[in-house]
Amino acid sequence: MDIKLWTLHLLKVLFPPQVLLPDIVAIDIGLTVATIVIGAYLTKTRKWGWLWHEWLTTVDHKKIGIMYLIAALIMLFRGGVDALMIRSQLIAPNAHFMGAQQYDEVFTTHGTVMIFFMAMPMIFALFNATIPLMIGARDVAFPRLNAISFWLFAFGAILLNISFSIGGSPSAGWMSYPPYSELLYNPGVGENYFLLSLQIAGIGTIATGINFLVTILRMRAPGMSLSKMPIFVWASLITSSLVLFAFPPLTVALGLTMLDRVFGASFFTLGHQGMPMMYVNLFWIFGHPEVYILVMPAFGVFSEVVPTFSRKALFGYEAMVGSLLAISFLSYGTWVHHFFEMGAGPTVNVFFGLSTMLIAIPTGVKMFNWIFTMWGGRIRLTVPMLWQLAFIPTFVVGGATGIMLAAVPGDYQYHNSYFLIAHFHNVILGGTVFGVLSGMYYWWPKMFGWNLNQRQGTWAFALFVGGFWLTFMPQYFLGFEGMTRRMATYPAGLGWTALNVWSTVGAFVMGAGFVVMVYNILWSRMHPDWDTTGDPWDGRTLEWSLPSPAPEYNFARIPVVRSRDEWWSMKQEGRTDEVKTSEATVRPIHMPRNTPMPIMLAAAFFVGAIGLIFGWFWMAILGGVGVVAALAYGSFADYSEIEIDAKKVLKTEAQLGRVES
Amino acid sequence: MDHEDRQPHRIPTGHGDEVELAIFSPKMHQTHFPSLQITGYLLSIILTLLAFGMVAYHWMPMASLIPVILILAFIQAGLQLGIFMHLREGRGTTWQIPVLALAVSIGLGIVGFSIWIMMFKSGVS
Amino acid sequence: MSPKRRIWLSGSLVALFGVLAAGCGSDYVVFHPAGPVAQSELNLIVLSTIIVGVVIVLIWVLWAYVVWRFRDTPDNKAPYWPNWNHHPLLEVFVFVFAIGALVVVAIPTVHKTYVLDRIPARHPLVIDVTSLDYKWLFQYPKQHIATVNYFYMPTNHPVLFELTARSPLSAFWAPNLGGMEYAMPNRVLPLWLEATRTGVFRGRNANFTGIDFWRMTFMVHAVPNPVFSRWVSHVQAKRHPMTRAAWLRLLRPTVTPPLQYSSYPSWTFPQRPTEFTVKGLQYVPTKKP
Amino acid sequence: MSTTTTTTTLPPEFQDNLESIRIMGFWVFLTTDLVLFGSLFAVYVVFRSRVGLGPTPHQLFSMGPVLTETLILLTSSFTCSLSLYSARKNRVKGAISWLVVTLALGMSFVLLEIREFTTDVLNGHTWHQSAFLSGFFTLVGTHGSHVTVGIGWAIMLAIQLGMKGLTLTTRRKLYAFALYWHFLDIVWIFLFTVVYLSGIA
Ligand code: HEA
Ligand code: HEA
Ligand code: CUA
Ligand SMILES: [Cu+2]
Repeated sequence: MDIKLWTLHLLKVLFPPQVLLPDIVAIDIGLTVATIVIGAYLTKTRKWGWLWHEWLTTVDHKKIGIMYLIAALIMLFRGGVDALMIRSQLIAPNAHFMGAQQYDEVFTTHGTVMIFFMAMPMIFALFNATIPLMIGARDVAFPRLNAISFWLFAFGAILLNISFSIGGSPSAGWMSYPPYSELLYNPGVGENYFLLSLQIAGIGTIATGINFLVTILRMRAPGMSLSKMPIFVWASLITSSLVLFAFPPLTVALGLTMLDRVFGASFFTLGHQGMPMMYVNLFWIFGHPEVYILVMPAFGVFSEVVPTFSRKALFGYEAMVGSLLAISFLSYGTWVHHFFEMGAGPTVNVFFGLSTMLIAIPTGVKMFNWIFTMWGGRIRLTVPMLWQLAFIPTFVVGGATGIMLAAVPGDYQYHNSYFLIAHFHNVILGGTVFGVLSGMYYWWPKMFGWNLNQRQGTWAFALFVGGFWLTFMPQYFLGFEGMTRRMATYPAGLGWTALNVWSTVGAFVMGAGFVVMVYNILWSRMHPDWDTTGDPWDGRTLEWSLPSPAPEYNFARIPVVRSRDEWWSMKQEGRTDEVKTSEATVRPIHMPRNTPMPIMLAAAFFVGAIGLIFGWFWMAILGGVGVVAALAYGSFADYSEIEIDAKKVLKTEAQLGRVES
Repeated sequence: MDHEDRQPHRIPTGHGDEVELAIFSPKMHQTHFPSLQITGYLLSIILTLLAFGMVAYHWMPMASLIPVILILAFIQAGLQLGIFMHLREGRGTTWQIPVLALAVSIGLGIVGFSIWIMMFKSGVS
Repeated sequence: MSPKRRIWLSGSLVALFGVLAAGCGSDYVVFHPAGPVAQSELNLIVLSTIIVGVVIVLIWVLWAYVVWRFRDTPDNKAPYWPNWNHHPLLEVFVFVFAIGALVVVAIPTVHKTYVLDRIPARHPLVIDVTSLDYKWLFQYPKQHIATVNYFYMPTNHPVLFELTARSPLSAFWAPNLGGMEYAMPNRVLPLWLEATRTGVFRGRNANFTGIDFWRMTFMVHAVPNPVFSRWVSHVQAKRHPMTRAAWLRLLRPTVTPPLQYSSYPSWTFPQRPTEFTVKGLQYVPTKKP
Repeated sequence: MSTTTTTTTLPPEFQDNLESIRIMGFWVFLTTDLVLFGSLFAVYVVFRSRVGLGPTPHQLFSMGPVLTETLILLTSSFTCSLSLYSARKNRVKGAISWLVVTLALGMSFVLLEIREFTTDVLNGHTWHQSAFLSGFFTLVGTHGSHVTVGIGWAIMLAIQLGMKGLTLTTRRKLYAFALYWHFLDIVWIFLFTVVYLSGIA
């Protein structure tokens, strides 16, 4: 009865006790039902072909941007549910809402999902949706690689998200320090899921970094010299360069841990003179630039939103660019502030403490410049602008507490306490999340062709921001009361309860804000307010010179750029006809052809990763062969293109009313 | 991806960086005999053997040995970059030069700072 | 929501937390130092809070004023300068302002970091601390006694803790006495603290190590010197020595009540700060290349 | 605004804007790979003295085979540059033959390295034994696997050159491959210096 034993064993590996908790089983059933319903719907309406040809194999940056956005919103929901579970557990002392093991899994997934699978794709959604339009290009430099990036991210996200129902979730925290994450202390497959999902998504992220760096450096429209680029493009360029050099150390840190766990090496182990601190070091060489990767695109968004809704030029363009460069440069040299407590000695700590503080200068320059941009303008309180307005007072608090953390002896008391938790939610939500949401509302009409309802958007905004303050301000004080992070629960009598109650209430208010936001999107989809002008906000940069959504090839005629806010100048100087095509100037356009190679490559990575996670080496090899096969196929297929002939271009443009008579 | 772009000799107008960043304008070299390559090869062999000899036959006091062989390695890397990798070839602006410089400084920074940080302080009785 | 209401709202929130914090009961461990290290850290915390408070208030006021003054209403009389985008003086002011604020925080930071690192010359009491899975082991190399999850220390006498771990990376934190330091495997790290008043203080592991991490606490009893000596002789006389079996029990991942041992084998703590490794139960020295 | 001067000396892979952009993308990829190796070097140098109860670098390394490996790799770098040189002179045959020579040298390099590793492992020095050995095998092994990938790539490239001749695309691919191969040579120079030479010094 070999087969039977083997099957039993397999079932036990795939479904260990911790994935058989009633709530997880309920979620599993829900997901299965949802999958079946969606599948049935697609079959009934015969939309499989549409899905495959229009989306799964697409290399169009605009569609990839939309897919990133949808995935990011789903992940915000997932991470948000985790957050609400955390807060529910912490509302009262000695709570048993979840067991300790499950709590550990929940905060680990919360952190990992939010950083890697919510914030990063949200940023890439904005990059994809806007960068080529803003620089006057027809696509990114490497469209196929762009699709590969997306699918690697998507399969990485799937990998992390199936862990809770198959085999068990990671539970070592989002930075997963060894030796706790080593086999000796963490024998399940959860940690392997963590390592491999981040590794796969990380490869995709590096590829995105390369792609946008080259796109921005090489594909700008004629005349758009570096000093005429919109600030969001600058922010994206610098973010891409940070990605390039921050992710390889993460790749190494994760890879070495995997070698320890799966192949018996001794890098960070307790025995054999392993050195766990080296992991910590490598992780933060990545981790600190990472937090600026998260926030710089938001800075870029704000630098577009503020001038648009103040109807005024950006204050101090050069200083804005210079400060972005300075922040990115400095951010490589501050990572030790995450482990001042490791005993590296006062000189090391002082060096990194001071380098951290220096970042306040360029950041402060930006804060003041945004305010000065509004000075002498006319501020319209649209939803994107509201998010920006909430950002300034929020982020300054988070940044200021960052400076407190950088004061080394102070950090000896704050480290790993709720003060730290409050700091980083303060900057991540106040900076990154407010920023990407601002950007989402700002570019939504450009991406989809219809506007989001403003009144509902304002409600979502108010609930989210109000809930934010209520959630995270008490946590600073919890830190001073000695509450450390990652406590599955806490005893009564330490005075922690009252503040925790406030914090939990706030989290649910934020949850309500998120629900309103989703309602806002669905309602606006059902009652579309079409954007027929292509320029709903009276914008300043080139993307607003295009119809919403932009045609497949973006620009029928590549504009020649003369000034910083080119579209604004065109409107001011009455040159708007420059974006129109005519029979005389129209040319056939070459666009890259859709290809199934990216999704197949990513699927092969996925299969290989499953093999490594469960230690089924035949499967890992199978995945490896798949990867090589997909790459070889891609190499021989080269970059195939389709030609959109001039007549068709002219027809499309005529329908959009963009042909000169 | 424009049609006009596919035709040689009709390179479209640049975006203007070429003026701002003239120091990064490309240099192409073309010779009739691969003399440059051969020189590079010979030099790299010599440098390798030199470093090896220093270590194997103790031509140097220990203290200065490691810095010297490291310097030799950097020289050799420079040769590879300049001669074999045509570092200064490109079109428009040779962006690879600043990007590479950034990468090299970050790579060296990671190594150097890691050593410094991981020395720890002493002070245990 | 109108900007005015938002200002009002955030203002009242701040006031609310002010009230919450002003009580400042004994719960705020960081605000109630019991020794020079914690005191000096608190001073820096207060100073940096004031400085960043000034920055925060300045930005908030400026922000609120601008949003109100330049709002887009038809009857707004404020000037409209669509092309105003440079002002050298303002830009210089921002720089100077930020640098000035930073210098005020930076100078004491540098100073204190060095001072706190220097162990006072008076012969400190040495306590060897090992973080084990979900418990803390304290060993007194001079007195040869060992305790679990609690320890006594004399007041007005510096104590040198030597921290290591036979468990995942942990952090030793007794907030009333001073800030934390990691206890890590394969390395012994020094940390000195001192109590200037008597009392029983709570300490805990501040770095996540697993499911029972949140229960990994210890108690610090700061007592006058004579009481300390009496306690030491009591433990020496009345308790059992730590045997191999007891050590094995300690290594198991469990939470235990406080324990005491009259003595312990020397191989239960590494005899050198570096260049050792675990082999079976013991610490052994490694080769030097 | 300005226009780039068009010179006829521009090699074909740069005359096409898109292909030149792809070359630039490959350069950027190499810089990230450089930082990856930088991180591995950092791990190695920090772990160098953490030999636990295993062998020290001095006890482990033998110089003879390593010097041979180095000379082989240097030579392959040279032949690789000749392949590119031939391509620029529009000699397909020359390009392919020099590529095949490069490939053969690469293979012998990998084989020698595998032999070195097997000897160590058979002597009981697996990477389980100490942090130093983990760092050593991983750093050198990562370079070795890069070379292996390069060999696979070179094979496909040779086939494509044979099938399609010197088109814009195959020229660009050959140039990118040459960049990759020389880059690996640079990494090896540092491996040779930092790992082996300073290990026995
Ligand atoms: C978007 C993400 C983001 C951003 C932008 C920041 C920004 C900053 N962070 Fe934060 N940080 C995180 C995300 C972020 N951080 C995360 C996720 C962690 C914890 C991870 C974990 O452990 O899980 C963390 C942890 C963290 C620590 C480690 C604490 C510890 O573990 O003990 C420190 C210590 O120095 C720190 C400092 C700073 C500083 C000085 C800034 C500065 O950049 C802030 C600069 C901004 C301002 C200062 C405001 C504006 C400036 C002015 C108005 C000018 C004048 C101001 C002054 C002179 C004060 N952060
Ligand atoms: C981008 C990053 C990001 C974001 C946006 C958030 C958002 C939130 N975080 Fe998160 N957090 C992290 C990154 C982030 N966090 C990280 C990195 C950690 C460290 C993890 C670690 O220690 O390893 C952490 C840890 C962390 C902790 C500490 C846990 C611990 O140490 O024990 C807490 C506790 O309060 C918390 C709370 C919250 C809350 C309330 C939100 C809110 O903003 C969430 C907003 C809520 C929603 C968006 C809800 C949406 C969903 C619904 C409305 C669903 C309702 C419907 C049903 C239930 C069916 N977070
Ligand atoms: Cu984040 Cu350093
Ligand atoms: Cu940081």
